[in-house]
Amino acid sequence: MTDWLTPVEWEALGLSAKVAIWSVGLSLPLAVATAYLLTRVDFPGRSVVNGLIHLPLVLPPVVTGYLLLILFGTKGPIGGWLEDTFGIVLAFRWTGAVLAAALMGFPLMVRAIRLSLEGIDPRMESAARTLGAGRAVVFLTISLPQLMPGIIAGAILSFAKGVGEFGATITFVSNIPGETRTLSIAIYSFLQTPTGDAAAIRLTVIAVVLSMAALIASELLARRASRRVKGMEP
Amino acid sequence: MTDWLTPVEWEALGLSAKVAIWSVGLSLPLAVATAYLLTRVDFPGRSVVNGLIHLPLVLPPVVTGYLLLILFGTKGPIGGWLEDTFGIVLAFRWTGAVLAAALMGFPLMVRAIRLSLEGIDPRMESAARTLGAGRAVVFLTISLPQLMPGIIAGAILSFAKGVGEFGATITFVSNIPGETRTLSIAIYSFLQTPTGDAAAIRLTVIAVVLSMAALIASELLARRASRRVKGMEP
Amino acid sequence: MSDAVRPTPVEIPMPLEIDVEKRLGPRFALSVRFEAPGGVTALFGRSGAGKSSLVEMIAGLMRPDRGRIAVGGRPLFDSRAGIDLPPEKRRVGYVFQDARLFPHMTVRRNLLYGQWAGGRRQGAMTLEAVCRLLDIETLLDRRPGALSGGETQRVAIGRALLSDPALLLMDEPLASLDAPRKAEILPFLERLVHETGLPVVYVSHAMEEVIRLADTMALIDDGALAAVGPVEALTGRIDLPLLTGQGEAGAVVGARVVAHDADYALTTLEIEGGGRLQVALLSLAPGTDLRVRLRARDITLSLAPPEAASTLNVLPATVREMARADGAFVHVLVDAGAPLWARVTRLSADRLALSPGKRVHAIVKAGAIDRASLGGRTSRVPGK
Amino acid sequence: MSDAVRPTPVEIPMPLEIDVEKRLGPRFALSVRFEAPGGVTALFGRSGAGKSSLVEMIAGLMRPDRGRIAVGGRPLFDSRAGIDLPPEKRRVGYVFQDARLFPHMTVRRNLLYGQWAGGRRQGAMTLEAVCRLLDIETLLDRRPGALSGGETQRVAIGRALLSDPALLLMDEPLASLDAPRKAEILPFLERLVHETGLPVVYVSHAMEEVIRLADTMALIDDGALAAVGPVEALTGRIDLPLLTGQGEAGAVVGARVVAHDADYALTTLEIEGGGRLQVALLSLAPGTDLRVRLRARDITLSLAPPEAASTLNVLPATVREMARADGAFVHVLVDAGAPLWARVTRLSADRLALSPGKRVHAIVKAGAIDRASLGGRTSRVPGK
Amino acid sequence: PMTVRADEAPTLTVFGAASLTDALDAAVAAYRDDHPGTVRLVFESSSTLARQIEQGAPADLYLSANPRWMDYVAERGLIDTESRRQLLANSLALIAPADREADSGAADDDILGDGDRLLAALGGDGRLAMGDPDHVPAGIYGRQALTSLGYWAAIEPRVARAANVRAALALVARGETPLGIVYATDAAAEDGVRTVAAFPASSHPPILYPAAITAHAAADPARAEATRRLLDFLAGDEATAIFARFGFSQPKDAAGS
Ligand SMILES: Nc1ncnc2c1ncn2[C@@H]1O[C@H](COP(=O)(O)OP(=O)(O)OP(=O)(O)O)[C@@H](O)[C@H]1O
Ligand SMILES: Nc1ncnc2c1ncn2[C@@H]1O[C@H](COP(=O)(O)OP(=O)(O)OP(=O)(O)O)[C@@H](O)[C@H]1O
Ligand SMILES: [Mg+2]
Ligand SMILES: [Mg+2]
Repeated sequence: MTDWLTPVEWEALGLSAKVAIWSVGLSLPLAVATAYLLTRVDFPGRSVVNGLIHLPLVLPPVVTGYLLLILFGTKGPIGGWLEDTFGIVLAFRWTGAVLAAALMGFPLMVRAIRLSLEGIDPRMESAARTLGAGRAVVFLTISLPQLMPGIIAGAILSFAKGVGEFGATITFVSNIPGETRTLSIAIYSFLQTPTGDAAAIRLTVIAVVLSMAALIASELLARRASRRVKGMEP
Repeated sequence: MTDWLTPVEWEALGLSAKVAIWSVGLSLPLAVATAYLLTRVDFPGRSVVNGLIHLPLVLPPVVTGYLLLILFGTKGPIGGWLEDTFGIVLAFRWTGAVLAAALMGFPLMVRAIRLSLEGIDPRMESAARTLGAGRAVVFLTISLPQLMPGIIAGAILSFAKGVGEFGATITFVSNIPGETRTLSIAIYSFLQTPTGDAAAIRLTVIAVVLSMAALIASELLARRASRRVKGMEP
Repeated sequence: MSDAVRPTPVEIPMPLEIDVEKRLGPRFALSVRFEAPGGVTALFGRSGAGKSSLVEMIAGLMRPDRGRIAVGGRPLFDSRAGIDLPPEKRRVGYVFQDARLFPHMTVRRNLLYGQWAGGRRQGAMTLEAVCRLLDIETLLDRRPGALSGGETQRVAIGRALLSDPALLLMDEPLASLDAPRKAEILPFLERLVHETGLPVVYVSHAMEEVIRLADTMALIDDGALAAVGPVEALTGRIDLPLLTGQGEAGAVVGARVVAHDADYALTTLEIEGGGRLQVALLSLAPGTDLRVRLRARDITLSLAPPEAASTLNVLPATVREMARADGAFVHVLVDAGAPLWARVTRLSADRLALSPGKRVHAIVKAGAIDRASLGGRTSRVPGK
Repeated sequence: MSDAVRPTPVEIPMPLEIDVEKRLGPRFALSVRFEAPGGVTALFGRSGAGKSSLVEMIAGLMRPDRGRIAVGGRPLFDSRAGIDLPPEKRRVGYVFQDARLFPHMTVRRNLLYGQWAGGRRQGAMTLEAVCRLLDIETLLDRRPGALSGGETQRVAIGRALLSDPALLLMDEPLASLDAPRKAEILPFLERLVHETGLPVVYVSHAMEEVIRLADTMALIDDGALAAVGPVEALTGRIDLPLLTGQGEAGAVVGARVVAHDADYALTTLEIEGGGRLQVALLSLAPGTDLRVRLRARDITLSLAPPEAASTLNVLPATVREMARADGAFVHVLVDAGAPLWARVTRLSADRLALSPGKRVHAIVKAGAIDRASLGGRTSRVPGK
Repeated sequence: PMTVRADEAPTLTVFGAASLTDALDAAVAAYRDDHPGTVRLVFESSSTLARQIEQGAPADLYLSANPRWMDYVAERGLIDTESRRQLLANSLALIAPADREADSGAADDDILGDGDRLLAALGGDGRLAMGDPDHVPAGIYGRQALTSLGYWAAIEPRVARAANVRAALALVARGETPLGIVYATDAAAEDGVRTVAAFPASSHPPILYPAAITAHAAADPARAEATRRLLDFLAGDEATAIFARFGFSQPKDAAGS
């Protein structure tokens, strides 16, 4: 059963899945909040925030990785503070890989959610408010369910990005077997060695299968969510 | 006026802009068509197509670059055919960088457009058909304008990705000054030398400014488009 | 009924054939089959009966499970012959129950969409004429988002009218319009329909509108056809309270304009059978045929002709039939040349000893016959 | 008018104060100021007059540029005092002109949203009662997407009713419902309103509904208040054709149930001034006060009392005033104890030589007074 | 020196230049056979590894493909300079796709002697694949070699600058470029290419792989001790033989020739 993969490959697969899932899970609420802020609230510095969010997309991943390393490394200002205060270490740990993946996927997620958010009919929200629901409850019961297609699309983009990310990750948390050596990094490493092609191809196939599974699941969810949002019978 | 950048930097900036704009421009119609197919038409192999589109996101860019090299290189099956038939050469040309950027941005674009497409009210389309408009005209006059928020979001994501892309690009078309040496590749090169930090930072700032300009323009467009789609007064 | 009053089927250019079956949900299926001789066909029935679904099938937006839909002999759908014209080929002008204006276009663009994108000709009406009729000139450059309910509905009507339809489908087009506005639009529709012979399928819950416009009425109940026939026949049937709630039943009789009295602003009509009625002045030439609806509740029966009363219209009549209506009232069918229904209390019926064969006088107030009860009917353009 | 027939302002628990100004577009501004003594306040006016906008401001969904809105003395908005309660704090039950059901929830969830998410109490009505009233039990597990127009509207009404409102805002709630359905829902609303004293703002283009439900009527014309007052007063004003098109004008008089005649299914009413009318049996206890609308077009004037005719209601009266209505007709105000309007042709008026002071008989058919003309009015629960 | 018990032995982390991957894997496998403790191998470009060490990466031993990045960390006090030594050496090779015969039979042996010949071998529009001479070590050596051979200026416009030496190798192996410059070790490992000519060692500075114990390891005596043992092993005969199998030579050979 487990034979088709070597332990090292299993390790990379598991790590990739773990990193991608955590990064999606952790960044999702933040992405929803950010999208909401950017779409609905007119605060000063909005375009700066918007720009910052898109940075990981614009910059070569290596640059993002270096920035992470400088800020979140054990000697970095934020990394040092996190370690002193909460004992959280990101540099050269899988948690750092989660941070890198989350950051790289963040603009994709925020964009998708914003698109859905812009499509929401504000008349439904005002109807809910006349029925006694405050802003927060309206958001949870009316807006959020209608955001589902965007959230699912954002999550799958971010998950795929999390699986595929390596530039920022390898720069930030390096390529440490069992800790930060995700599928992508492993594939990259194998490509760097003269004899690694076969292994690289194997791992590539695994990465593709993993992402396809997530993709198909998300498509089903998204279709159901979109039918619901349109008020169609289930 | 032109002093703040060296000629080499200007060259990289211009090339990045050229590559990003061409990649967005060329992939947009294809992305719209693909999104339409995936959302509205139930053809066999739909999930395969969907999966293929997401591949560039899932795979480490270097792998994508290798695949491009294998398929679109002068010795590759598609590259050879393109050269023989149309005289189009992609390998080591900026056109190849366009292909790489377009491919990497494609899943982002398709997703954004799909999200908008799923939000379109089919009742408007049927109303248009009773007024005599055939499927194609309905698409152009009813669906497409309502797709604008998604198209703009997809375009900006793809543009940003085009500016930031380097893994697949450098692997596919290498780093040829004036031809394929985009900002990202230049930044990467500088980061690889112990003394290159200052130049890397300069170029990073340029890339950020370029993308921010595009971003702000797109935000304005998107806001107008979204107001239009909602039927609000201009 | 004389041919002069009701045009014969030969004159009617665009008969409508409907025969559809469609399952809509686990609990609801539609199965309706009827033919209407053209003109205006009203679909009447309770909420959820299946009227809108039927209209959508005619428009080609919903596909029947099986059946046939044809207009003027031209099949739009025929499951056996494998015909299913796409909506854009059916040349219908559809006023949707929910308007469906295009949000991203100005009102003007919406109105002209049929001509601009649908390749429809200019048709019988100009933009200016439609705007004037519907009072939407000032809205032309606005977008639909912030229009009021009635404005939205008026633009939707205009859009359908301007698409040069060969068949007009109107699903409660006047539902959220004020009475004066209705009073402007109805005569226009009436004229349009009668001058061009354009067949119309009209869904409405308002009896006045149906009386006024419709030639044929199809009663839909829970997905099935409950009754179909000429409006005159159906509105005269007091066994169909479904139709009207109550108090709206009555007879529709053919009539002809005989004379005008300019001083008193009165028009004299001669109804079938020769009886005469005086009504408020009509701008119809003498000799014009029209349809008068006399509601049962507006007719008083008297044994002696009334004296010194403010009623002008007294028709000698004979009681034909007594039908119990509800607790207090009895519907009495009298023959005044034309058959008329009167709704009187049982107490009065007993006091007057009404029974079949009894000679009475049917008293109709001139004021009770207002424009809403008059179905215009001018000579039709045959063919087209 | 006696206090027994119209409750005095003291008895009315929830007066409504409206004083708002709002610019909506380059061409349209709303500026309306009136007070209503509570009960049902009808907003009447042509399409685009600003009715829905006014209702949105009461609900807190649109912010007036300045002004004050208060219900029962409780300010919902006051630009000077800086008060602007958010919509969820206003405890309104809003039936939107465009329904606005939540597409992603089942009908049941929609109905219970106020209780489930809005923290509203169960209120006066249970889900079962509302479903039965609106006949939507079978829809409970469906989603709103494929509901018919009328079904959608009924669910929207149910949702507002179930949110335990302190003020009900209804924007054309019955517009796309069939007559029988309206006939079921109207008496219910009537009872609800009169039993609980719940203030209601009601927008409608249908005169019957307004007559039936409303205590106060505010006429909005192009963003401004054209007239406001008790329904009786406004519907009696024949200078407001805006109201009704034509033919709907008439008097509304207070009346009291005197006796029932079970055999003939008739109820005898005593109107103000002591005149008696026989109408179809009402299920109201003797002594109950109510409101009867006598449309001008349903009243015949005669010099002699009619003999051997099917009319039961003859009221001796004196002509007070002659007002020209339109070409053929003249409106005659007669005093039959209560003031009544009769609409007669000029020809008849001349023949009868009608002029102020002349003694006449006003003849009202029992059948002309149907349920739609009776505004129920039972003793109100004071306070609440 | 087997006094340290396995469970007490610190886990060592080796930061190695990517081009060492296979060879170092094999050498460390041999080390593990008779030494306690765990050794983790982390491969990346020398530059990235250097910056990560600068940011506090838990590396114990750094093997750079390039003295410049070793200098970079040395300047910042991140290594125990005492322990720095030249561990390995490499050489450059001119390669061509294995399946392609050289355009002219005469080319092969002294193709490097003449820039025109090299250009001719590239054909009308062929390129010379090599690591980016701006930053990739193999590319830098390649440029130095061609410069000293006297025709860099002529060749430069025809260079396809790859992101790393493996990418250059792949370009040649795929037949995208008719020629390329890579390390001899890479040329030996890839079946898709054949070596056309070896660059004379004199044409470029010696290609050296310096190694050093990091300051992080040096700070902890036990860790420093264990790391030193590993470094000694890698410099020892057994490891040298293994490295030789992968085409690496010893620095003294490179320096001596
Ligand atoms: N944002 C806006 N810009 C311009 N005009 C507006 C705007 N919002 C509303 N209006 C106009 O204000 C007027 C009042 O609208 P409202 O919806 O209140 O009308 P209404 O009385 O409810 O009409 P109906 O009976 O047709 O529903 C309309 O003419 C509408 O077009
Ligand atoms: N997809 C569906 N699933 C289940 N029931 C459906 C579906 N589509 C329509 N129906 C039901 O079919 C019935 C007919 O709907 P339709 O819209 O034709 O009614 P209608 O006669 O136009 O009513 P109204 O006067 O209220 O507009 C309704 O009861 C509706 O709920
Ligand atoms: Mg309907
Ligand atoms: Mg309105």
